[in-house]
Amino acid sequence: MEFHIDRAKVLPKANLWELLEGLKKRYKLIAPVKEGEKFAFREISDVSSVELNYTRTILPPKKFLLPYRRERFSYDPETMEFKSSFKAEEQVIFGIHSCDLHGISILDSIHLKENPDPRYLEVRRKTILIGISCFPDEYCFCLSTGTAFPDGANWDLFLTDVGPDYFVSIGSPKGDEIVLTFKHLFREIEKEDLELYKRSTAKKKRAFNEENLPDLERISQLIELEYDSPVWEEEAKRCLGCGTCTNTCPTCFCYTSVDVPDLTGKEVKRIEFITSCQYPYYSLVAGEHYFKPTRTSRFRHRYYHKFVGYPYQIEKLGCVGCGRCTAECPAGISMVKTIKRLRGVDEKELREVTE
Amino acid sequence: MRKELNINHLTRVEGHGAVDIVIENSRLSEIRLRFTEGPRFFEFITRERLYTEIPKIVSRICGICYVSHRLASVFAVEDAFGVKVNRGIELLRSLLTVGEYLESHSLHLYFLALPDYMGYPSTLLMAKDYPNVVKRGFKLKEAGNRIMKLIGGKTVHGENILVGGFASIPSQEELKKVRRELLKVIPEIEATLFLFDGLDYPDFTSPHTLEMCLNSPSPCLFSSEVWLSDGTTFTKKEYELFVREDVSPYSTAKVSRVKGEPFLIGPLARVNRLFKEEELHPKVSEAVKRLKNTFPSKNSHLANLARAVELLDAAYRGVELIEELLSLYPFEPSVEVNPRAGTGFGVKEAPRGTLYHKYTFDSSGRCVGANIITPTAQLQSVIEEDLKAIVEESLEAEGEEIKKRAEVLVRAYDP
Amino acid sequence: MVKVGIVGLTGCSGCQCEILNCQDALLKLLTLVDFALFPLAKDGEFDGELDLLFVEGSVSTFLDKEKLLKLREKAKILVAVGSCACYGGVQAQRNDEAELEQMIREVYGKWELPFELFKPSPLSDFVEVDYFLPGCPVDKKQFVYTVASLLNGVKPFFPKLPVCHECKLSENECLLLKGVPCQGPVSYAGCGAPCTAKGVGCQGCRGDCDFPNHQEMLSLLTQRGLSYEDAVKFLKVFRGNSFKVRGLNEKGA
Amino acid sequence: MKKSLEKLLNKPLPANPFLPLKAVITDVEELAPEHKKFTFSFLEPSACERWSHIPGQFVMLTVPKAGEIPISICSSPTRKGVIELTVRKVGRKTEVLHKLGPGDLVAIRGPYGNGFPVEIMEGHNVLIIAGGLGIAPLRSLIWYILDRRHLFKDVYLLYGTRNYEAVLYKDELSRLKERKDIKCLYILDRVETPEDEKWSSGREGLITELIGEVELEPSETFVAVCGPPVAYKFIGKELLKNGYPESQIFVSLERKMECGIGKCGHCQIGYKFACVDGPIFPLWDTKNLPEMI
Ligand SMILES: Cc1cc2nc3c(=O)[nH]c(=O)nc-3n(C[C@H](O)[C@H](O)[C@H](O)COP(=O)(O)OP(=O)(O)OC[C@H]3O[C@@H](n4cnc5c(N)ncnc54)[C@H](O)[C@@H]3O)c2cc1C
Ligand code: SF4
Ligand code: SF4
Ligand code: SF4
Repeated sequence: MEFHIDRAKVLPKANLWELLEGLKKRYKLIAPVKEGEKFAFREISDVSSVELNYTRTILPPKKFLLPYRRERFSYDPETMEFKSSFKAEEQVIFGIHSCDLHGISILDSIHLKENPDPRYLEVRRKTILIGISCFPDEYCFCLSTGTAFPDGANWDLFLTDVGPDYFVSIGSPKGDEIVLTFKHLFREIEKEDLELYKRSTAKKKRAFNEENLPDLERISQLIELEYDSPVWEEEAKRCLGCGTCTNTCPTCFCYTSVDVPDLTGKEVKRIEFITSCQYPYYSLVAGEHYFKPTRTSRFRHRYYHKFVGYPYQIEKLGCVGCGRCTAECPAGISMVKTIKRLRGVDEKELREVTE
Repeated sequence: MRKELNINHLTRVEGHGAVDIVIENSRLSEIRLRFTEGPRFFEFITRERLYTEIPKIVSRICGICYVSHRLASVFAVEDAFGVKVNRGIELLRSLLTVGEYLESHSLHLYFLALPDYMGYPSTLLMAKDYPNVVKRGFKLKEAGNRIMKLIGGKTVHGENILVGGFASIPSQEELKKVRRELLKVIPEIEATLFLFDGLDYPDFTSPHTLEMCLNSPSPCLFSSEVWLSDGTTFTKKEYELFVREDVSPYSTAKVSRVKGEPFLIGPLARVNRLFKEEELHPKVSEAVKRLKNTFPSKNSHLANLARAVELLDAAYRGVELIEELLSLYPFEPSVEVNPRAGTGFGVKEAPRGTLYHKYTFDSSGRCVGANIITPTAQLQSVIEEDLKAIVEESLEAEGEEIKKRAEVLVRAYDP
Repeated sequence: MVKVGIVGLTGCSGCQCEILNCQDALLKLLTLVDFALFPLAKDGEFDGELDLLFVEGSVSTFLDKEKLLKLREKAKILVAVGSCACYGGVQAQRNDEAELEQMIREVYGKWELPFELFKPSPLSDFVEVDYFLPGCPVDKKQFVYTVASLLNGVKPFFPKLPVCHECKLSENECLLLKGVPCQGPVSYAGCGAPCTAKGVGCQGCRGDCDFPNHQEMLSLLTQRGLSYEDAVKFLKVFRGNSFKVRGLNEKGA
Repeated sequence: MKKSLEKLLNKPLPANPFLPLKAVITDVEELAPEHKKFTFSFLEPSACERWSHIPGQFVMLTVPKAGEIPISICSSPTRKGVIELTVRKVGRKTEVLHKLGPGDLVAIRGPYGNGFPVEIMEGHNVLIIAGGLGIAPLRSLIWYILDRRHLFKDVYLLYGTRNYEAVLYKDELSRLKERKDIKCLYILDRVETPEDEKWSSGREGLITELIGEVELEPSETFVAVCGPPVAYKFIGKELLKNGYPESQIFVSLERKMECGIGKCGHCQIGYKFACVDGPIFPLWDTKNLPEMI
């Protein structure tokens, strides 16, 4: 019996490089590369530098959709004529992990639903997202946030490593087009492939260590009920307020805008730069009044926004469990541990329960 | 009749200086060069600090020749701890010096000295009439800045110049780019050389008899041996035996003498030595043959031309350094440093002259004593001698003219 | 034409040098302003009113002080440029550790000097300063932005973000996590984090960010091999004149 | 791809919501020290026609060279063709604005925010409580109500300021005192000069003192409050003490804002955004929105 599904294909691993070469010829190709001990999404000039087995990049691929510093407009202060120099490029972001795809999905909700931002929409349309499967390390907790697997939400292709091949799920007509363009590199699915695919999924699930996973059941309620918990202050004591947690987060989107006049005063640029709720000025209004005056209030706000704010605004958790905020925190503050402490489960106890 | 001439603020010099001249009955009765800049207690603030902090702190002695201060202190610390760096690190340090010379010398030539000879109060104001000359000044400076930024991290006070080497080193591609840029500015430097050869320097013979610099064919290459024009050489450990410092009765800088004499240091001394010892870089030698001025010279104003000669030397050295560096890749960016109790010495040719750092550390690597002798301090007495001579030659002239001549002279030293 | 002054007190001239490195801006400015007073690059004394005055360096001598007071009277807007002018600079790092007399003795070997000195101090100890542009040296982009804003009659905007902000957004590997002492989390950004990009920890040359958490910074530094004392000294190199470990961050707790 | 996303991605590009409209300052009135009222008109006549807003809404005003600031609209939508904004000089951008005069160009986008629930308020009593600059957005509401007076039952205005000098819209508010269809109670922090005396009839103290004097049936009354952040706690407490239902008390909140349309994040109050979910919030929300007041 011939086995056939249209929504997926198989890409033998050896063919991947040719696919990347092909993509690079047609689009700006962005993919993870190794830098020092860490990884980063970069525009690729040599496909052999693409890193397939990476854990997490320092910054999420968000930076290619929402640059950290961008010009909203420039204007002539005499005539008040506004000009936008915004240009979107056709690009492929290759090698995105499931959590980051979900992160993009959250950005989609924020920038495309209410008051859609045409700039984001244009970039988003011109961006092809190709995901790749991954295995968790000690910081990942996407299993808890429900983002460990791509759920067909917003990507074009997704490659699952099934041993000798990639099982390629097709998520959009654009994804389909790519498969068609590079037909010769793909083959049809056979029954065994599907088996392997299922197995790899199960394997990823098993790779999580219970100890590293927070319990996110009714998390909004937990955060609200524990609003006055001493845990916040205890954790915040160690917080440097450096903003690394939000700057590296795939779902954080806050920015500040400033008008920058040039020397002659003939042109003013309105610049938006990414910022963080962990910075005191973030909530500063006239009269030197800080709405989040203490380190504790700023620290708590991040959790509050992720677990209460996002669900209210866009009906999704604001955290996709990528672990960046924990892995990159210079003070070693862990999101998972804070949540566990709020739940009142300390690690020793937890071990006793599981043993 | 008594005439007092005061230059309260020397302009277009990096530090703060003043000159007081007293002429009585048409005879010079008193002359003083005063450095009025506040002391910054470097020998004090380095105390109790870990050796890792030293280069960073002393970097701030001078924002124009910070590479030299940093390196001299690094040499001293490494000397104290018995650290030997690898060839790659040494070459990168030399390349940094190339950057420093390009920036410092072109800053001095184009922005501090040139207006004197072109009749403008400032190079910036020359931009309208001579845009290309001004742009060339900026371009050369920029070439030096790029090298310092690439290796050190910043154009001024780059923090990546450390005891034991560097935290990270440039890639081969980046170095190749620097080489291309250096090759591109060589014609600009040659133009500079001829520009400064053609200037109308006042006729002047400095009364000094002694000149001093490190025994090395280029200020971008390092040496621990000091050369004196009377034939003496000594090592960096003996520096304080030869160069004696005294607190000046009127200047915040200390005054130094060698064998009781004022002595010349800096570009003119260095270039004079190269000519005497016939050690000029062959390519520079070719260019220099075409100049109308000749070295060795005792005309202090020719320090400016000497700077231009050194610019050319720096560019050629830079290209050669990069070539050797590229052949060494990959190499370790730093070597291990294990502090131990002891004293170390470091000497280096800073753009304006020889520089000396000495530190003593306790066993945990904290500084317990420091001595730093800067070019400015060493230049004080020779400049004063020169001033005396030039004022005596000019006694007939108007007060303003005397002041002007004195200023141009001091500026040639770039104190 | 707008009259601009750039002068140095006691410092290394590095900031003025950095200003001279702003080639494009300077060439443009030449047609827009009159650099009435710029002793490093221009002759002539100027005694008139200045619209915009940039002062580099700390106040360490009687002469510095006189000059500063006089200039303040002439200047409509006074901008402190560089960490010496803003905080006192490296030369002020041990102000709290010794008396002036001891400092002078250690350097000059004697106490009586022909000039009057005091401990290196920031400009704001003597005059009102309108804007502060710290950094050792000052950052070129910030300088140009400040000039552009002020020429346009707008105050420049400087949120005091920590250096980590610029460091992380440049996607550098975090040095503290690699075990390298870095002051990024408590230092005022604006430099673009050039040091951490080279793998050198931030040295804190721009002073404190808003509500710095010095306590945690110190404990992180001690975990990275510095003794508590050395860690304090490390933080003090550029903030010696204002640094107090306890009590500085009441608002931050 | 999910249907919802497909739909979003396939929509035609929307107009750029950040693009403001050119407007010209037609009048500037100095209301009190540091407080000026600016009147604007759009350059494009059709934009004037199209403009409408709800009392309590705000605009993002571009102050040339300085930046954008959120400012409440203090004119009433019932008076077509003009936009009035009252601005206090507090910092970088407002300083520059205060230097502008008639004929100068600016740019405006909006209106943004939810505004007061005026339609629900119809048929009820309205109690308006203003502290200091808080009178600005409430002025819009006052005129809205007075211009459609028949739709509302009894109306009260309580207004507290530092002293007479700081009173905004002095003439206008004096005339309101004369009117029969609105009851005005004014109070000052300090009564020192004869003018102070005259303005508040000698009343000195906090605005909360006035609440007890309002003769309205609380359950039949909607309350609109705007004032400095610190005042809300006390005013809220006093209102509740007097029996006004939490769900009928509306406060206008101020936060830092950079976009006005829920993108920049600065204005978050708990899980809500002041710009799109506010700036008008029922007092009931204070229970759910930590850090609200
Ligand atoms: C919905 C809303 C309505 C407002 N209505 C009025 C009004 O009718 N009249 C009036 O005078 N003011 C009003 N404000 C406040 C006004 O926006 C700020 O005073 C103004 O933005 C300050 O700008 P600045 O540049 O002069 O001050 P800055 O120099 O930038 O700072 C002064 C202070 O204002 C704060 N601030 C800066 N930017 C903003 C911002 N975008 N939003 C809020 N605070 C900011 C700063 O944190 C700082 O504490 C309103 C604010 C909001 C959010
Ligand atoms: S909150 Fe932390 S773990 Fe969650 S998505 Fe953001 S960076 Fe990742
Ligand atoms: S390297 Fe330093 S500045 Fe950069 S993120 Fe880490 S702690 Fe912050
Ligand atoms: S990273 Fe730190 S030391 Fe380096 S320039 Fe910036 S503030 Fe100064």
